[in-house]
Formats: sequence, C-alpha cells, structure tokens
Amino acid sequence: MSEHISSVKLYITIWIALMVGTILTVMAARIDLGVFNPIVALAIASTKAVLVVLFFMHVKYTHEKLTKLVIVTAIFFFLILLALTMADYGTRLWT
Amino acid sequence: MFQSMPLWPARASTLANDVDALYIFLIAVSALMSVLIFTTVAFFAVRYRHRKGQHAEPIEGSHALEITWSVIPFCVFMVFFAWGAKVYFSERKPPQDSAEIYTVAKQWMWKFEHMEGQREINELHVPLGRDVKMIMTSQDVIHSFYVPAFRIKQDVLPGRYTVAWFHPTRAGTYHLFCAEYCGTSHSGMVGSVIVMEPKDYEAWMGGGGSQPLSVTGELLFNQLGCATCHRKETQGRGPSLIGIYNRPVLLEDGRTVIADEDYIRESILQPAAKIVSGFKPVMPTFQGQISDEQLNALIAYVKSLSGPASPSVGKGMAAATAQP
Amino acid sequence: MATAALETGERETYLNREYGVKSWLLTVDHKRIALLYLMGITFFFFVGGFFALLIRLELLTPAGDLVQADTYNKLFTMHGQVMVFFFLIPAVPAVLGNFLIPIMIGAKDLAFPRINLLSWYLYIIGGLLMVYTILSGGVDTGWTFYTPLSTEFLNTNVVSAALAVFVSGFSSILTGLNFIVTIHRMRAPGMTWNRLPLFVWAHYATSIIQVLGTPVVAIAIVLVALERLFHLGIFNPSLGGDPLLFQHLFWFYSHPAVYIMILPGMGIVSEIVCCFSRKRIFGYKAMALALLGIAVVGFLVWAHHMFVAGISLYAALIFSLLTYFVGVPSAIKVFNWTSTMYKGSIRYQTPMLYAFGFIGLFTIGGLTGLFLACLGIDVHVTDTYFVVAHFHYIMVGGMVMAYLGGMHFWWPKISGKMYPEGWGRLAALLVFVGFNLTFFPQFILGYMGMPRRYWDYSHSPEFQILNVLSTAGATVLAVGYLLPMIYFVWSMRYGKAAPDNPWNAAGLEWMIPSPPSTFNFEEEPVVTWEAYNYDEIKENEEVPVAH
Amino acid sequence: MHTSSTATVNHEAHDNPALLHYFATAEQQKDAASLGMWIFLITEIMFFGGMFCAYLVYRYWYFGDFAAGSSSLSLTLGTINTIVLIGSSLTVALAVRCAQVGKKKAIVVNLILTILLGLAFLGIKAKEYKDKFDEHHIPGQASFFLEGHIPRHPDIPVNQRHAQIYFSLYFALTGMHALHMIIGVGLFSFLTWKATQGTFGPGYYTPLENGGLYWHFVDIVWIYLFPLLYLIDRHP
Repeated sequence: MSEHISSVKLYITIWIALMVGTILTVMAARIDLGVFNPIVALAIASTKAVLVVLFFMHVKYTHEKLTKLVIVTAIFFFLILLALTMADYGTRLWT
Repeated sequence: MFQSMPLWPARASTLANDVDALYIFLIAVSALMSVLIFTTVAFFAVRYRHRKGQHAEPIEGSHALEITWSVIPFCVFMVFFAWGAKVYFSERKPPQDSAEIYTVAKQWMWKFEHMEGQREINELHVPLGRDVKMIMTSQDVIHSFYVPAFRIKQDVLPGRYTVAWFHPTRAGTYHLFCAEYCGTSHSGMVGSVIVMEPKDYEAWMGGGGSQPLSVTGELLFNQLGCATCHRKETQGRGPSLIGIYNRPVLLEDGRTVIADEDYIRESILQPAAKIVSGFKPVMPTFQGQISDEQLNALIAYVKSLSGPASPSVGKGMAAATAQP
Repeated sequence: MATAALETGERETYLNREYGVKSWLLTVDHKRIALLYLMGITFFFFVGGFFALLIRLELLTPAGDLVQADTYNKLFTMHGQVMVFFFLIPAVPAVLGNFLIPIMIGAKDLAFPRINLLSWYLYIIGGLLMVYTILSGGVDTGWTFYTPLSTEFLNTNVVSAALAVFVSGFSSILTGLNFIVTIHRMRAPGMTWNRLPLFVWAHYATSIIQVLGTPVVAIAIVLVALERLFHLGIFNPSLGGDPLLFQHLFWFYSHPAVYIMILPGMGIVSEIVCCFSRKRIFGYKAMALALLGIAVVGFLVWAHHMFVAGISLYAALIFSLLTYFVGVPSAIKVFNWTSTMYKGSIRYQTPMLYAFGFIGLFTIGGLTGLFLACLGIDVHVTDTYFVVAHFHYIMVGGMVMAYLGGMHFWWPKISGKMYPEGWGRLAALLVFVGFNLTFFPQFILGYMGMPRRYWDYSHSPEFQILNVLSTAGATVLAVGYLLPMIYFVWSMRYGKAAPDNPWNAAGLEWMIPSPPSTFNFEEEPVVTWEAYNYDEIKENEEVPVAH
Repeated sequence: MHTSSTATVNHEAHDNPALLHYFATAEQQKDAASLGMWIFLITEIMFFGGMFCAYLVYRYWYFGDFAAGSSSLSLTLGTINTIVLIGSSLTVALAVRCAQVGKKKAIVVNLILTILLGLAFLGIKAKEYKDKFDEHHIPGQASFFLEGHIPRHPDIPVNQRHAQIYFSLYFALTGMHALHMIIGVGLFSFLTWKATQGTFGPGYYTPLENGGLYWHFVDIVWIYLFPLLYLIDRHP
C-alpha cells in the first residue's frame, strides 16, 4: 500500500495556520484575561502542536492505529507525572 | 543471650502502642498468607512429583479463582490501608496544646531549644505525659528525626519547617537517630531522648538559668529594630503582629495564607515574597543576617503575641516556669 | 563465503561462524550481543558483590573499625549504583531477553540490530565511567543522589557518577525501544499476542517502563549535574527550590525501575514452572494482564518512598492507596504459579529449584512491601534495615534467583553444553539458605530501629547479633554465587554436549539447534500452537542430566 | 520433537538494497523504523516532561517572579524564532513530500533551507543568551540581578532568589532544546548529503521521514516553550 501524499497547498495552509497561531498567542498574552491567560496560551500551543502532529507528521493519514496509541500513552504518562506531583504540591497547605 | 537480643524496640509513646498493634496485625495476616502459599507449593511439589507413567493434567485456568484471589487480597489490603492511614493521621497531627521544642539539625548534630530557653545538643529532655511537638528545620542537607521507641520519624528539611510530635509514656533514655543519609558522619548524628518524671524534669529545668525563648526573641526583635515598624498598639509601617499566628492573612495579590511558622520564617527572610494587603514592601531581608536559632526565637516571640502563649514543656505542671 | 565453522567441518552456529575479537565487537547478532552483555553484567555483579561483602564485614562489629566513615559511605553508594544500574536493570533483558526474544517470536534478529549493539556500547561507556568514578576516589551520595547533599555539600565524583547513570539509562531506553518494536513487528506468522510466551509479555511490559520512565530520571540526574557544574538552582533550597522535587522526579523512574528488575524475572519463572510441571500456565490471560497491570500501576505509586519526607498528608494517602493496587496483580501472579503446579508432573531440576526459591522469596518481599505501603508502619520502618531487607528480597531474592534460574534453564541453548546438575542443585540451595540468613535478620533489625547507611552502631550494641548472622549469611551467599560462575565456565569446555531440547520444553527456542545458528531459523516458522502446549509434547522419560 | 510446518513466506526479491535480510518485506522494515522513531519521541516527551513538571511547580509557587523574569526576555526575538522554527518545519514536510513524489533536486533544496533556518534559530538563541549574560541574568552567579518589580505591582521588588529559579529553568529548557536543534542540524546535514547522492525517492525515504519526525518534535517543544517562558503575564 502506498503512503498518502499531501498536497503542497495543504502544507502551506497548515503553515499559515501555525503562523496565525503564533501571532494570536502573542496578542492574547498582551490582554488581561485573568486566569484564562495561561489557559488560552496552552490551548493555542496545543492546537498548533496537534496541527503539526496530524499534518506535518502525517498521523492523520497513517494506516497504523499503533502510532496514535503510542502518542496517547506518552501524553497519559506525562499527565500522570504532572497530576500526581501536583497532588503533593497542591495540598501541602491543607490542614 | 536472648536478653541482649530483643526483637522489639522499647515502647515509650502512645503512638508506639498504635503502631505495634498495626504491626502485629500485619504480621499475623502476612504469616497466614505465606504459610498458606508455602504449604501449598510444598504440598504440590511432593504430591505431584514426577512419577513414571503419570502425566500432568491439562488445566487452562479458572476465571472464578482469578477473581476470588484478586478480590479477597484487595479487601484485606484496604483494611491495611485504612488502619495505616488512621495511625498516620494521628502521627501527622499534633494535638492543639502540645508543648513546642524548636529543633535545628546540621551536619552532624541536633540542636534543641525549649520554650523556657534551655538549649541542648544531641540530648533532649522531655517530661513524661506531655504532648511534645518538635518544630524542625535544617541548616544544610536533609536529615531525619527518628526515635524508634516513639515510632516517629520525620525528615528535617533546609529552608522550611517540618513537624513531629509524641506523647512519652515511659521514663527512660531512648535512641535518637538521623535516618536520612546526610554525609560523612551520618551514623554519628545520634543522640538520646530522656523522658523524665515530671518532678525530675522540673529539677532539671531549674538547673539552667536561661530565659524563655520568646523573651530572647523579644530582645532580638527590639535589637534588630523590628519594633519600629511592627508596633504593638498602633499601626506602624508594617502590619501589627498581635494575634496573627495561625490566623489567615490577606495578601496584596489577593491570596490568603495561614500565618504558620513557615510563613513567619519566609516573611523575615524574604519579606517581599508575601506582602500583607495594604502594606508596602519596605522591609529589608534578614537572609544571611540571623541564624536559624535566632529565627526560631523571633518566631517564638511572634507566636507569644497570639493569645495564650505557646505552651512550654514545663507548663501544666505543679510549679510551671513563669511565662511572659 | 566460507565461514570459520565450515572449514573445520563442524555444524555452523552463531558461536563458531566467525572467530576473532572484531567478529564479536562489531557483531549485530542479538545472541552474540547477549553474550557481550553477559560479560559486562557478570563483571559488575562481582564488583557490586565485593562492595557488599565489605559492607557486611564492617557491620560485623558495632564500631566503625574496618574502613573509614567516608569509605563506608562510598561502599554502599557504589554498591547501590553498580548493582541497580549496571546489573539489576540490564541483567535479564539484555542477556536473556536479547538472546531469546527474537527466537521466541520466530524472528531472525531484533528489529534494530545495530541499535542493539549501540546499546551495548553505551552500557560499556556508562560502565567505564562508573569504573572511572570508583577508581578515582568514588562517590558518596547514596545511590539516590538526594539533593542538596549531592549538589551542594559533597566534593566526590558526583558528576561522573551521574554521567555513568545517564549513559547507561540511554542504553536501557534503546533496549526497551528495540524490544517493543521487535515484539510488535517481527512476530512470525501465527505468533499472535495470545500465543506469546509470558517471558515475552514480561519483557514487553518491562520495555514500556524503560521507555517511559528512564528519561525522567535522566533529566533529574542531568539537572543535578548542571547544579554542580553551572550552579543552576532548580532543587536548591537556598534559592527557594524544593529538594523534594528531585525526589519526585527520581522516584517517578526509580520505583518503576524495581519492576524493570522483577518483571523479566517473573517471565523466567513462568517458563520454568510450566516446563518442570509439564503444564500450561494457569490463567495465561490473567498472567499477561497482571504483567501489564504492574507496569502501568507501578507508575502511580512513586511517592510511597517519601511518606516522611515532608510531602502533603493527602498526597501520602493517595500514594498509599495506589500502592495497594499494585499488590493485587503481584498476588495474582504468585497464586497462578502455585496453581500451575497443581496436578502437574514436577521435577526438581536446578532451574525449578530457583523457581521455588523465587516464589517463596518474592512472596515475603511482596508481603513486606505491604508493610511499607501502610502509612502508619512506614513512618517507623522507612530508612531502616526493614526497607533494606524488603528490597533485597525483591531484587536479590526475586530477580537474582530468577536470573540464575533462567541462566541454568537456557544455558544448554546458549552454550550448547550442559552444566553439572549436582553442583547446580547445591548452588541453588546455598543461595537460598545464604540469602535468607543474610536478609531475614535485617527485617528484625529494621523494626528494632537500626537506620540504614550506618557505618557505626556502637551506641546500640543490641544490633550486633543480628548483624553477625547477616554477615555470616553473606559469606554463604557469596559461595553460592561463585559456584555457578565456576561451573558454567567449566562446562563450556568440559560439559556434556546439550541436545536441542534437554528439558522437553515447549517454545520456539527449543525447536532449533543448541547452540542456534546465526539467523536462528532455516525457514521462517509458522506457529500453529498455543504457548506452553505441554499436553501436546510427548514426555521423555529419560531427561538427560549431565553429571 | 515436533517442528514447525514451513510455509512459503513471500520474500521480496532482494533487489532493494535498503531491505535488511532479517525483515521479510520492505513494508515491515518501514513500519518497524517508524514505530521505533515514535517510541523514541515518547522518551523525548518524558525527558522534557521532567523539566516541565519542575516548571509547573515553581511557576505555581513564584508566579510574580516568573512573570518578571519572563518580561526580561526579548519578545521580538522569541517571536521571530518561533516563526523561523515553524518555517523550518514546513520545509522539512516539503522535503519529505518531494521524496514521495520523486523530485530529487527539490529534496536537497528544502533540506538546505531547513538547515539554514535551524542555524538561524540557533544564532538568534545565541544572541539571546549573550544578552542574558550582559544583563547579569545568569543564575548561580554572584552578580545575578534582575531589576524591576513584579508586573502590575510596582512596589513589590523581584525576589532575586526565585528569579534565579526562573532563569535556571529557562536555561535548562532552552539549552536542552538548543542541544536537540544542534543534533537536528547535524542529522539533517547527513540527510542532505544522502539526498545529494540520490538515495531518497518514492521507494525509499524512511530516514528522511524519521528525521522529519524528530525535527517536528523539536518544533513542538518550542511551540510550548515559547508561551511558557516568554509570555507569562505580559499584559499591562
């Protein structure tokens, strides 16, 4: 079976989207959104990361479910590291 | 021979009884489980040993059995967990009116300061029958305050306070160990905890002519010029410290923190870290200018400004040392 | 191309295909790389063992009289680092796993043979750094590298030790990566996931931990080195950093690392118990799932090493609870091995003796793990000899017993020679007795309150009797470990030639010649049977035993 | 002893020089390489993950000082670098595409563009590091001093200790990232050399694709580093 070949147009479109994301995140940082500042920043970064993974890294077109499983596993264990560490730091001041 | 080889450390605190009871329970369950497994293995090994002409029976497995021997251990484990958690909670939560002793650990010694002002190195005298709370910090690396006879252990960290408490139930001299590896003389960082009958303790207490820790702290407080801004009656450039200990403090950035020992310590060493609402960060830092012992004295003084003074070890006994 | 073997007229095997140092150092054959690892691992096992003996001799008397305090601190530090990073973690995967996994799944080699060789070179480079660390004065951080002791207060070779651990960690990651890809991609036709030997499942689970956990300890160790070299201040309490953060990152790997050590051992024991009971494993699926379960849940429990370290009360509760979850799959495994023997036809060859030993010692190690997970007890016994005894029961009682069992079981396949059975049984017995004598007294010592890493206990002479017992046991243990070393080497020259399948065992590795040829299989095998199909293998009444 | 029944496995004719003997088919080999690369990338996620975890803890503790440290970075250079790196990801993706469609010259052009963009990134990063040296923002040095105050709290000065933690993390994170970039540039120089030999085409471009995966991963790390390090509390 042959690999999926994306069009140059698609690559350029994704690139433009990434550029727009970069500008958006700089602009968003300069507005006071309170607690939403880091959330917006991470949401934009994650959107950009997903675009890169899906299109530049061809995960959208892979015939292999395993690749997706591998990515999800990594994110899961990374979140475990963060969540359980913060379970300590977040509750140290509780009485 | 067996007299010199006890299987058990002395049991000299209320907690020791709780921990030992739990330990015996765990040993009983574990012994039961291991005997069960070992006899089964041994029985199978002998009963089904290879003999000519006899063949193994093909057996695939059994879901019912798998579930049984998952669920039953799990339930037993939950009992272990719940009981252990209960003991741990009482270990970690000192009673409200515990007597307080400040501890500074350094390579490789233990320094103790009583509220009455007595200072000791590698020896800690405490009276029988009082709740005693150790407020501990380290000058260098991580140490660990471990008294096997009390079944307590708590790491002592640089840069912050940790707390351990105990209620001695038997007079005697007990080992104090550093349980966290701390460099060359780790195994020399040992001492004794001497639990005394109250009247002996009083006599010991009377021996030293020192002043209470909070008085030392008050002198220091004036000497360092703290009192010019943190005034007693009127509002100065700094917030009043009357009654703040263990109370919530509203900060300039909107957060609220509890004014515990760590907060007071931080506010002296890094005054700008948490600015009280309505005040300006004008206080100079005392980082590097005062020792951990002086810091403890200041904290003891600040705490003494909050209602009833922090109970001392001697308090509650016949002729308690006078409190300021 | 005429090979060395053909010229002498022997059957060509992976051992005699080519001769010369170059043919070994540049080999990409997984079996030869396994032997390269075997040499490195055996070397480090005896280096670490030598340190252990010195530690035990020092503790014979309460006073610190054999070596200086600093020397003692270096001894236990380097004992830990050498044993953990250069023996326990690589031993089973890199030797037996490397040799057997491709054969067991019907492949000619691992997916990335050159990366496999690279792993070995990284292991050796890490090992040389460790040897350099030892020879140039040693390191005394404790194997855990706790900050700020390691970053601010010691002037021994912390950086080279950190680098040694970092490089060997890379080797471990690449081995795990290679195994995962191999098991996914290289299985022979018909070798479905449900037909994999549990040995392969165990290595799959192990590899997941290696790949996910090792990088975290790598970065933690790098940050320690950066703090020393460039005075970065990530864990430095005098800048407001938290030394406990280092402990979190360290144990995020180093607790699962225990499962890197024990899971492959569990795989070995499953193979041996089935073979010498002539039975299918009891509850194959439960066993495979338990392996994966231990690997995954093992990542959720790390802070149980920190119950008295100053973490939050509530975090301690969560980690204690999660730790009990990992107890369940471990219990399942013990019960299933026991049940596998039910109505079997059991023989007591050396590998089976080690398997018996493993089950017993792992049970004790596991049960005492429940003590340490129990918050109230842990406060008293953590950082005492109770912990030392517990993890030696898992690592030495469990992992080393399994490793030796596996070495005996597959030695005929690896070397083409039989080891002397009588000596093998004697050594197994010595190891078992010596081990228990060494480490059981330490449980009692721990509960009595003897802290670990103490050079001098002259303040507590009541600890001496148990320490004497322990040291006595260590000497028996040392003899037990030296014996196999001697007779394995002896057997290479004088041992009876091994048949292709000396145990009448199931599994692809027993269907090819001993020792195998370079590409394992003449033709790609097609698997049509389940794992451990002992009911389909005709039992040979005469089991060949070399004397 | 029972032997396995032998089946004729469809061995591809060994006319593909890139097919290694122990793989049955080129596709098996390609899948193995791709899976291996992805697993390598998850180890990289966990490697950076440890540092992100430290970042999270200290940002939560010392937010104001982190914001002050962040404001001392050059937003302009950071943004330019982000754009440069995204551009290089595009050229990498295009290089792989050129291999898929067999435009051998264009592969080389795109790879050289990638290397140039990578070097540009490293150059700008070096300039930023030099600025930090000149401004005495190097943690652990006696001369460390971060002027100013916590953003929007003009009367709260920066805590010099906590600011050093921010810069420690800044240098650790961007330093590790830059190290990955340097390795990437080296890797891509090798790939460019291979490409000039005409190695890659529609039939075989696995090394190129895996190199691309690596490059994209390093790009993604930066996509997170940029807001986390440069954009803390930047609003007036």
